Amino acid sequence: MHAAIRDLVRDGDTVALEGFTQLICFAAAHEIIRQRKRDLTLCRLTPDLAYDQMIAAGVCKKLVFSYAGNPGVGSLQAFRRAVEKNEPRALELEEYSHFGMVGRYIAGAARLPFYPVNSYVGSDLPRANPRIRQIQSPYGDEKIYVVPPLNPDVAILHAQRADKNGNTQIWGLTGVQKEAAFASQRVIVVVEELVDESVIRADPNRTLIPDLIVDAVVVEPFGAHPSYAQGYYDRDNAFYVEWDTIAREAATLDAWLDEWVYGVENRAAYAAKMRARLEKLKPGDAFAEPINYGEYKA
Amino acid sequence: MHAAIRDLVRDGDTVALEGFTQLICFAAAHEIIRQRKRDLTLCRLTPDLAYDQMIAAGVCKKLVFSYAGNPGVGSLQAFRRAVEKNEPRALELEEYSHFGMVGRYIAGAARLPFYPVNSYVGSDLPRANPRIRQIQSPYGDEKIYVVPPLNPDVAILHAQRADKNGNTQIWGLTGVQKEAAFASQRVIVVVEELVDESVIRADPNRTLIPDLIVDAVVVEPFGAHPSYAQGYYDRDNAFYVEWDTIAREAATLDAWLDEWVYGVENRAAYAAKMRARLEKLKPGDAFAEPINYGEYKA
Amino acid sequence: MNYSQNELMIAAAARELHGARVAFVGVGLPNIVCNLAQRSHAPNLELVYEAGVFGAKPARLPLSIGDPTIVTGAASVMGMPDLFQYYLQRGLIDVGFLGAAQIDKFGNINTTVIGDYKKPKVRLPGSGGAAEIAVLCGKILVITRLGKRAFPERVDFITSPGHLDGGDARKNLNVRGRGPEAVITDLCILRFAEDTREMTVTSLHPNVTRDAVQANIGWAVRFADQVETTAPPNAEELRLIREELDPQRLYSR
Amino acid sequence: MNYSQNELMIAAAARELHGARVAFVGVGLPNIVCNLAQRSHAPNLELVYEAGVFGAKPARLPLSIGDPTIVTGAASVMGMPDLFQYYLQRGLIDVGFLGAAQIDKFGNINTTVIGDYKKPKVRLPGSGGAAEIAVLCGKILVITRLGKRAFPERVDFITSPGHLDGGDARKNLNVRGRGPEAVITDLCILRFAEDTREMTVTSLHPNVTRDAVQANIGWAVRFADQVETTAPPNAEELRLIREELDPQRLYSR
Repeated sequence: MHAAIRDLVRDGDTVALEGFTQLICFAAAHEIIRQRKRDLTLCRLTPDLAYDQMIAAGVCKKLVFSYAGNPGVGSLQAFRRAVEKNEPRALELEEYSHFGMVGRYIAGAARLPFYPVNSYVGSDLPRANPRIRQIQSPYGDEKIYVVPPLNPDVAILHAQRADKNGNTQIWGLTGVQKEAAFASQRVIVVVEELVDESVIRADPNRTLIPDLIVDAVVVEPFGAHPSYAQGYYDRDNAFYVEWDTIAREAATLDAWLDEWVYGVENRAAYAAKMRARLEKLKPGDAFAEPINYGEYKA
Repeated sequence: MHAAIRDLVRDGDTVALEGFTQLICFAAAHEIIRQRKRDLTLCRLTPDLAYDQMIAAGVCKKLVFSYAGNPGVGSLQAFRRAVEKNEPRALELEEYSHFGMVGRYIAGAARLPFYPVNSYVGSDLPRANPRIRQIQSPYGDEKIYVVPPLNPDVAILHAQRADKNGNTQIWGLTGVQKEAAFASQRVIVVVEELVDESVIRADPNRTLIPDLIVDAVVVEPFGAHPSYAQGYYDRDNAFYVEWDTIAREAATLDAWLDEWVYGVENRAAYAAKMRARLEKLKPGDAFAEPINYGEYKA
Repeated sequence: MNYSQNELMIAAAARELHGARVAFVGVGLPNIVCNLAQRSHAPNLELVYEAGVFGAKPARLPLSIGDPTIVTGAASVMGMPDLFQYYLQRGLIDVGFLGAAQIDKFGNINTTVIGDYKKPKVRLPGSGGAAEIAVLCGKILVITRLGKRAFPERVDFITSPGHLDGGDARKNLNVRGRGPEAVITDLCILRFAEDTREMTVTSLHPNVTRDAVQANIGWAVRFADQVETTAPPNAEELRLIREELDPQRLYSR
Repeated sequence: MNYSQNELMIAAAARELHGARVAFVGVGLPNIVCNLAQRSHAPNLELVYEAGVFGAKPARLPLSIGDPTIVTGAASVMGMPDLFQYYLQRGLIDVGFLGAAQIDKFGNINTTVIGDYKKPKVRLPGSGGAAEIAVLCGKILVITRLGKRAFPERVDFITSPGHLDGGDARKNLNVRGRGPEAVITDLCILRFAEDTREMTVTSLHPNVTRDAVQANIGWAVRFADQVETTAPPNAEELRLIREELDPQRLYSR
């Protein structure tokens, strides 16, 4: 992880860590903080705790987003301080709805000049963000809003498993992981497990991200904690609730960063320090029935 | 199948039987011929043998398509007779490329007024089909071609398996099965196997078509022969080659329809008559490794 | 039987889903409401989550709208492009159930900022999927606690359009869905007048006075000609809330 | 060593994939060519099929571009929207390998009609994915047998644009890909002149005369200053074609 972030994330870059509720790569966010990256434009539908931490650490210059809350808990306190009080620094905002962000990633991945979404009618969002525009259909009177493509310099995507080349499989909520990967110039995949290429190729319909666009594969078990990885561990909901308290004051937040980010060398050290808590998050088993692709040789 | 085609396909309807190379629902095409449906507008990226047979049988008034060939063999002879000689009747054409048809189904499924595709530049296709139009991006000078939505009255989609409610799973080539289903007013799903709801729900990432949009579920083992069903049977390539000979003369083609379509009551009778041939098409096993979704109760 | 105002609100909101086939489940209170409906009077209600889930059968109350329990055992799980385009924009969702930081006289919802957008007094989380849920679902139900700041005459920012300026304003913009139908609060239920589209109290919860309601609304609120009394939660609803859905009492205390 | 003209054509075409990372495999001859390249000099060549496959490792020669053998053991299999948008339109494909019913002096390809579009003499299958492959791949390679009807000075219908009217015509239209680079036939190899973009014979197959080539081309074809002689297929290429890829000799007789 150290090398991947060092080599592929540069000061001033536009960076997307995606993963809707699950597979949020806290391991990468913490490494970005530890390496004191600066002036990043951070993109994400739901800037969650990982982004609150990066904002608090002064990594982030601008946020491109659609929902900046602590999901199921309330507000993101560091985000609020940055927007309401410019602490620790001013935060530029470029704001959409989820569908708008989804459309931006699709357009980015497909190299389209814009993407049409039937939303924003009657909303004040287009007034707040002039990049949300309206065009006319060439097949009738209908007008429709469009959003511009989003093409990050780097996408960092957590997944259940990949092979060493970077062919990556995700199940459960896949969010915009695929679109963010194809939209970006560089891609870092972080996985719970590295598996043999034969495991991936035995179920190619599950491969969302091909090795072709992957620049680095990093193995980080529990790399998405306190978010979750379907089938591997549950969300650490208690931490999401605790964060609301930790983040209310800059001082307690900074102390937390000192202990859990700056104070640990890497994710393995974090996981070791967190071990008792992590072990409680393992779910029961619920296996899919295997399917037959058939062998077609002759 | 008889009841599904009787109740859901009406004379004059726009009908899409999709499935790219695999899962082409010949069982439904034959039932449409047997029930002597008339004046259908038939949509499909690759009008294949099933469409050649429907064209020869006089079912089809208009074809919306992107590649009317016998894949890997050559031309579709009944299609050519219809276009070149108006036999057995004139055939209206609305022609796109694959990407254009893909875009039309996406727009239809997403209820978008148009869909942008970076294609057709320098091609004569937009001159042949004025529904392919160009619009201007609101974010710069770029122009891009767009296609209009395709919203068939009925989609007929073959699949490996579904539950009795219509939740449908497909693996291998999924083509535009999902988009065609969501684009259409009515949906008939035809499956190799009916499975318990628990089998579907044990692997929800594989469900492409939800029961919500399905009007009828029909079980027809070997219903896609002579095309194939990944993991169930191989393509009967010899038949694709034979068809080139059968279809060269209207008389031999009509004799074939008499024997294999009008002359059999239903797909079960066809499969029984074809049994020796079908048994040779079974592939070897190549199972995917099962994945764990995890049980999240507490 | 004893029950809290929140329990009553949740149970009353769940009953509003009577007859609905497919509900889009918003973050927070709507989550417990839709799960209660599925476990009580509406076992065939299909739950759709913007996270990419159709036909969820949560084994526990989802802790968020992206909880792993909405995936395991669901009918279909997909990427967000498919969910937003092929379900929501396709018009397959009968009812969108939303929360609201602020909601005004005409049902416009603000979850973006209190104060000026550029220099907000309070920065709220933003739209999420609400801006499109508000225009693309067949109708909208809202659940939120009553309060003067939460119910201003005009919201500071329209994140998710309701009936805009009232009357035919929404129809004139060619918005697809019919918009807000009811607002379920901890004190009363409000619906929108046929002609003016103004929010109107149609049902008071037991022992709640008109004055108590008016004291928590930022404009002179209208009351329907016939104001009903909201039915209290029944024993089974309370059991489901207390034992199955919210044993930690995060939503229902 | 004995070999057929078709075997030579296939082997020569496969060698054109030297250095390519990702090839978009067209229907017919391109299929055997790309599979031969993967099994001989280019084991890391990634095969992309419009059917929705990236990284195919076919265990047999695919009978069509949607054969089940391109699925089993592939790196990734997806719906066609993803393949066309996120791979092809995204610009991930180095080389598109196409066949052609007709190809003209500037590499424009016709697979639609012979004669008038509305009243064709011969109705051909149409574009398939060729119209977009022709504009979105980094470059295009074409394999087709030489013949006067197949090589007219101008095609009856441009299905897939080559260099259009030659010169800068393609660049002026802002087409993304660089267009046709080589045409491999059963008698010779042709490339496109740097300035005029006119198709030019650069290599003759062994024992093929200039006259034989000209007799099969519908315009006065140019020959490069230095015309090479195409290297014959080697023993391993012939073994792969005859034993593994085309034992029934459908393409290579």
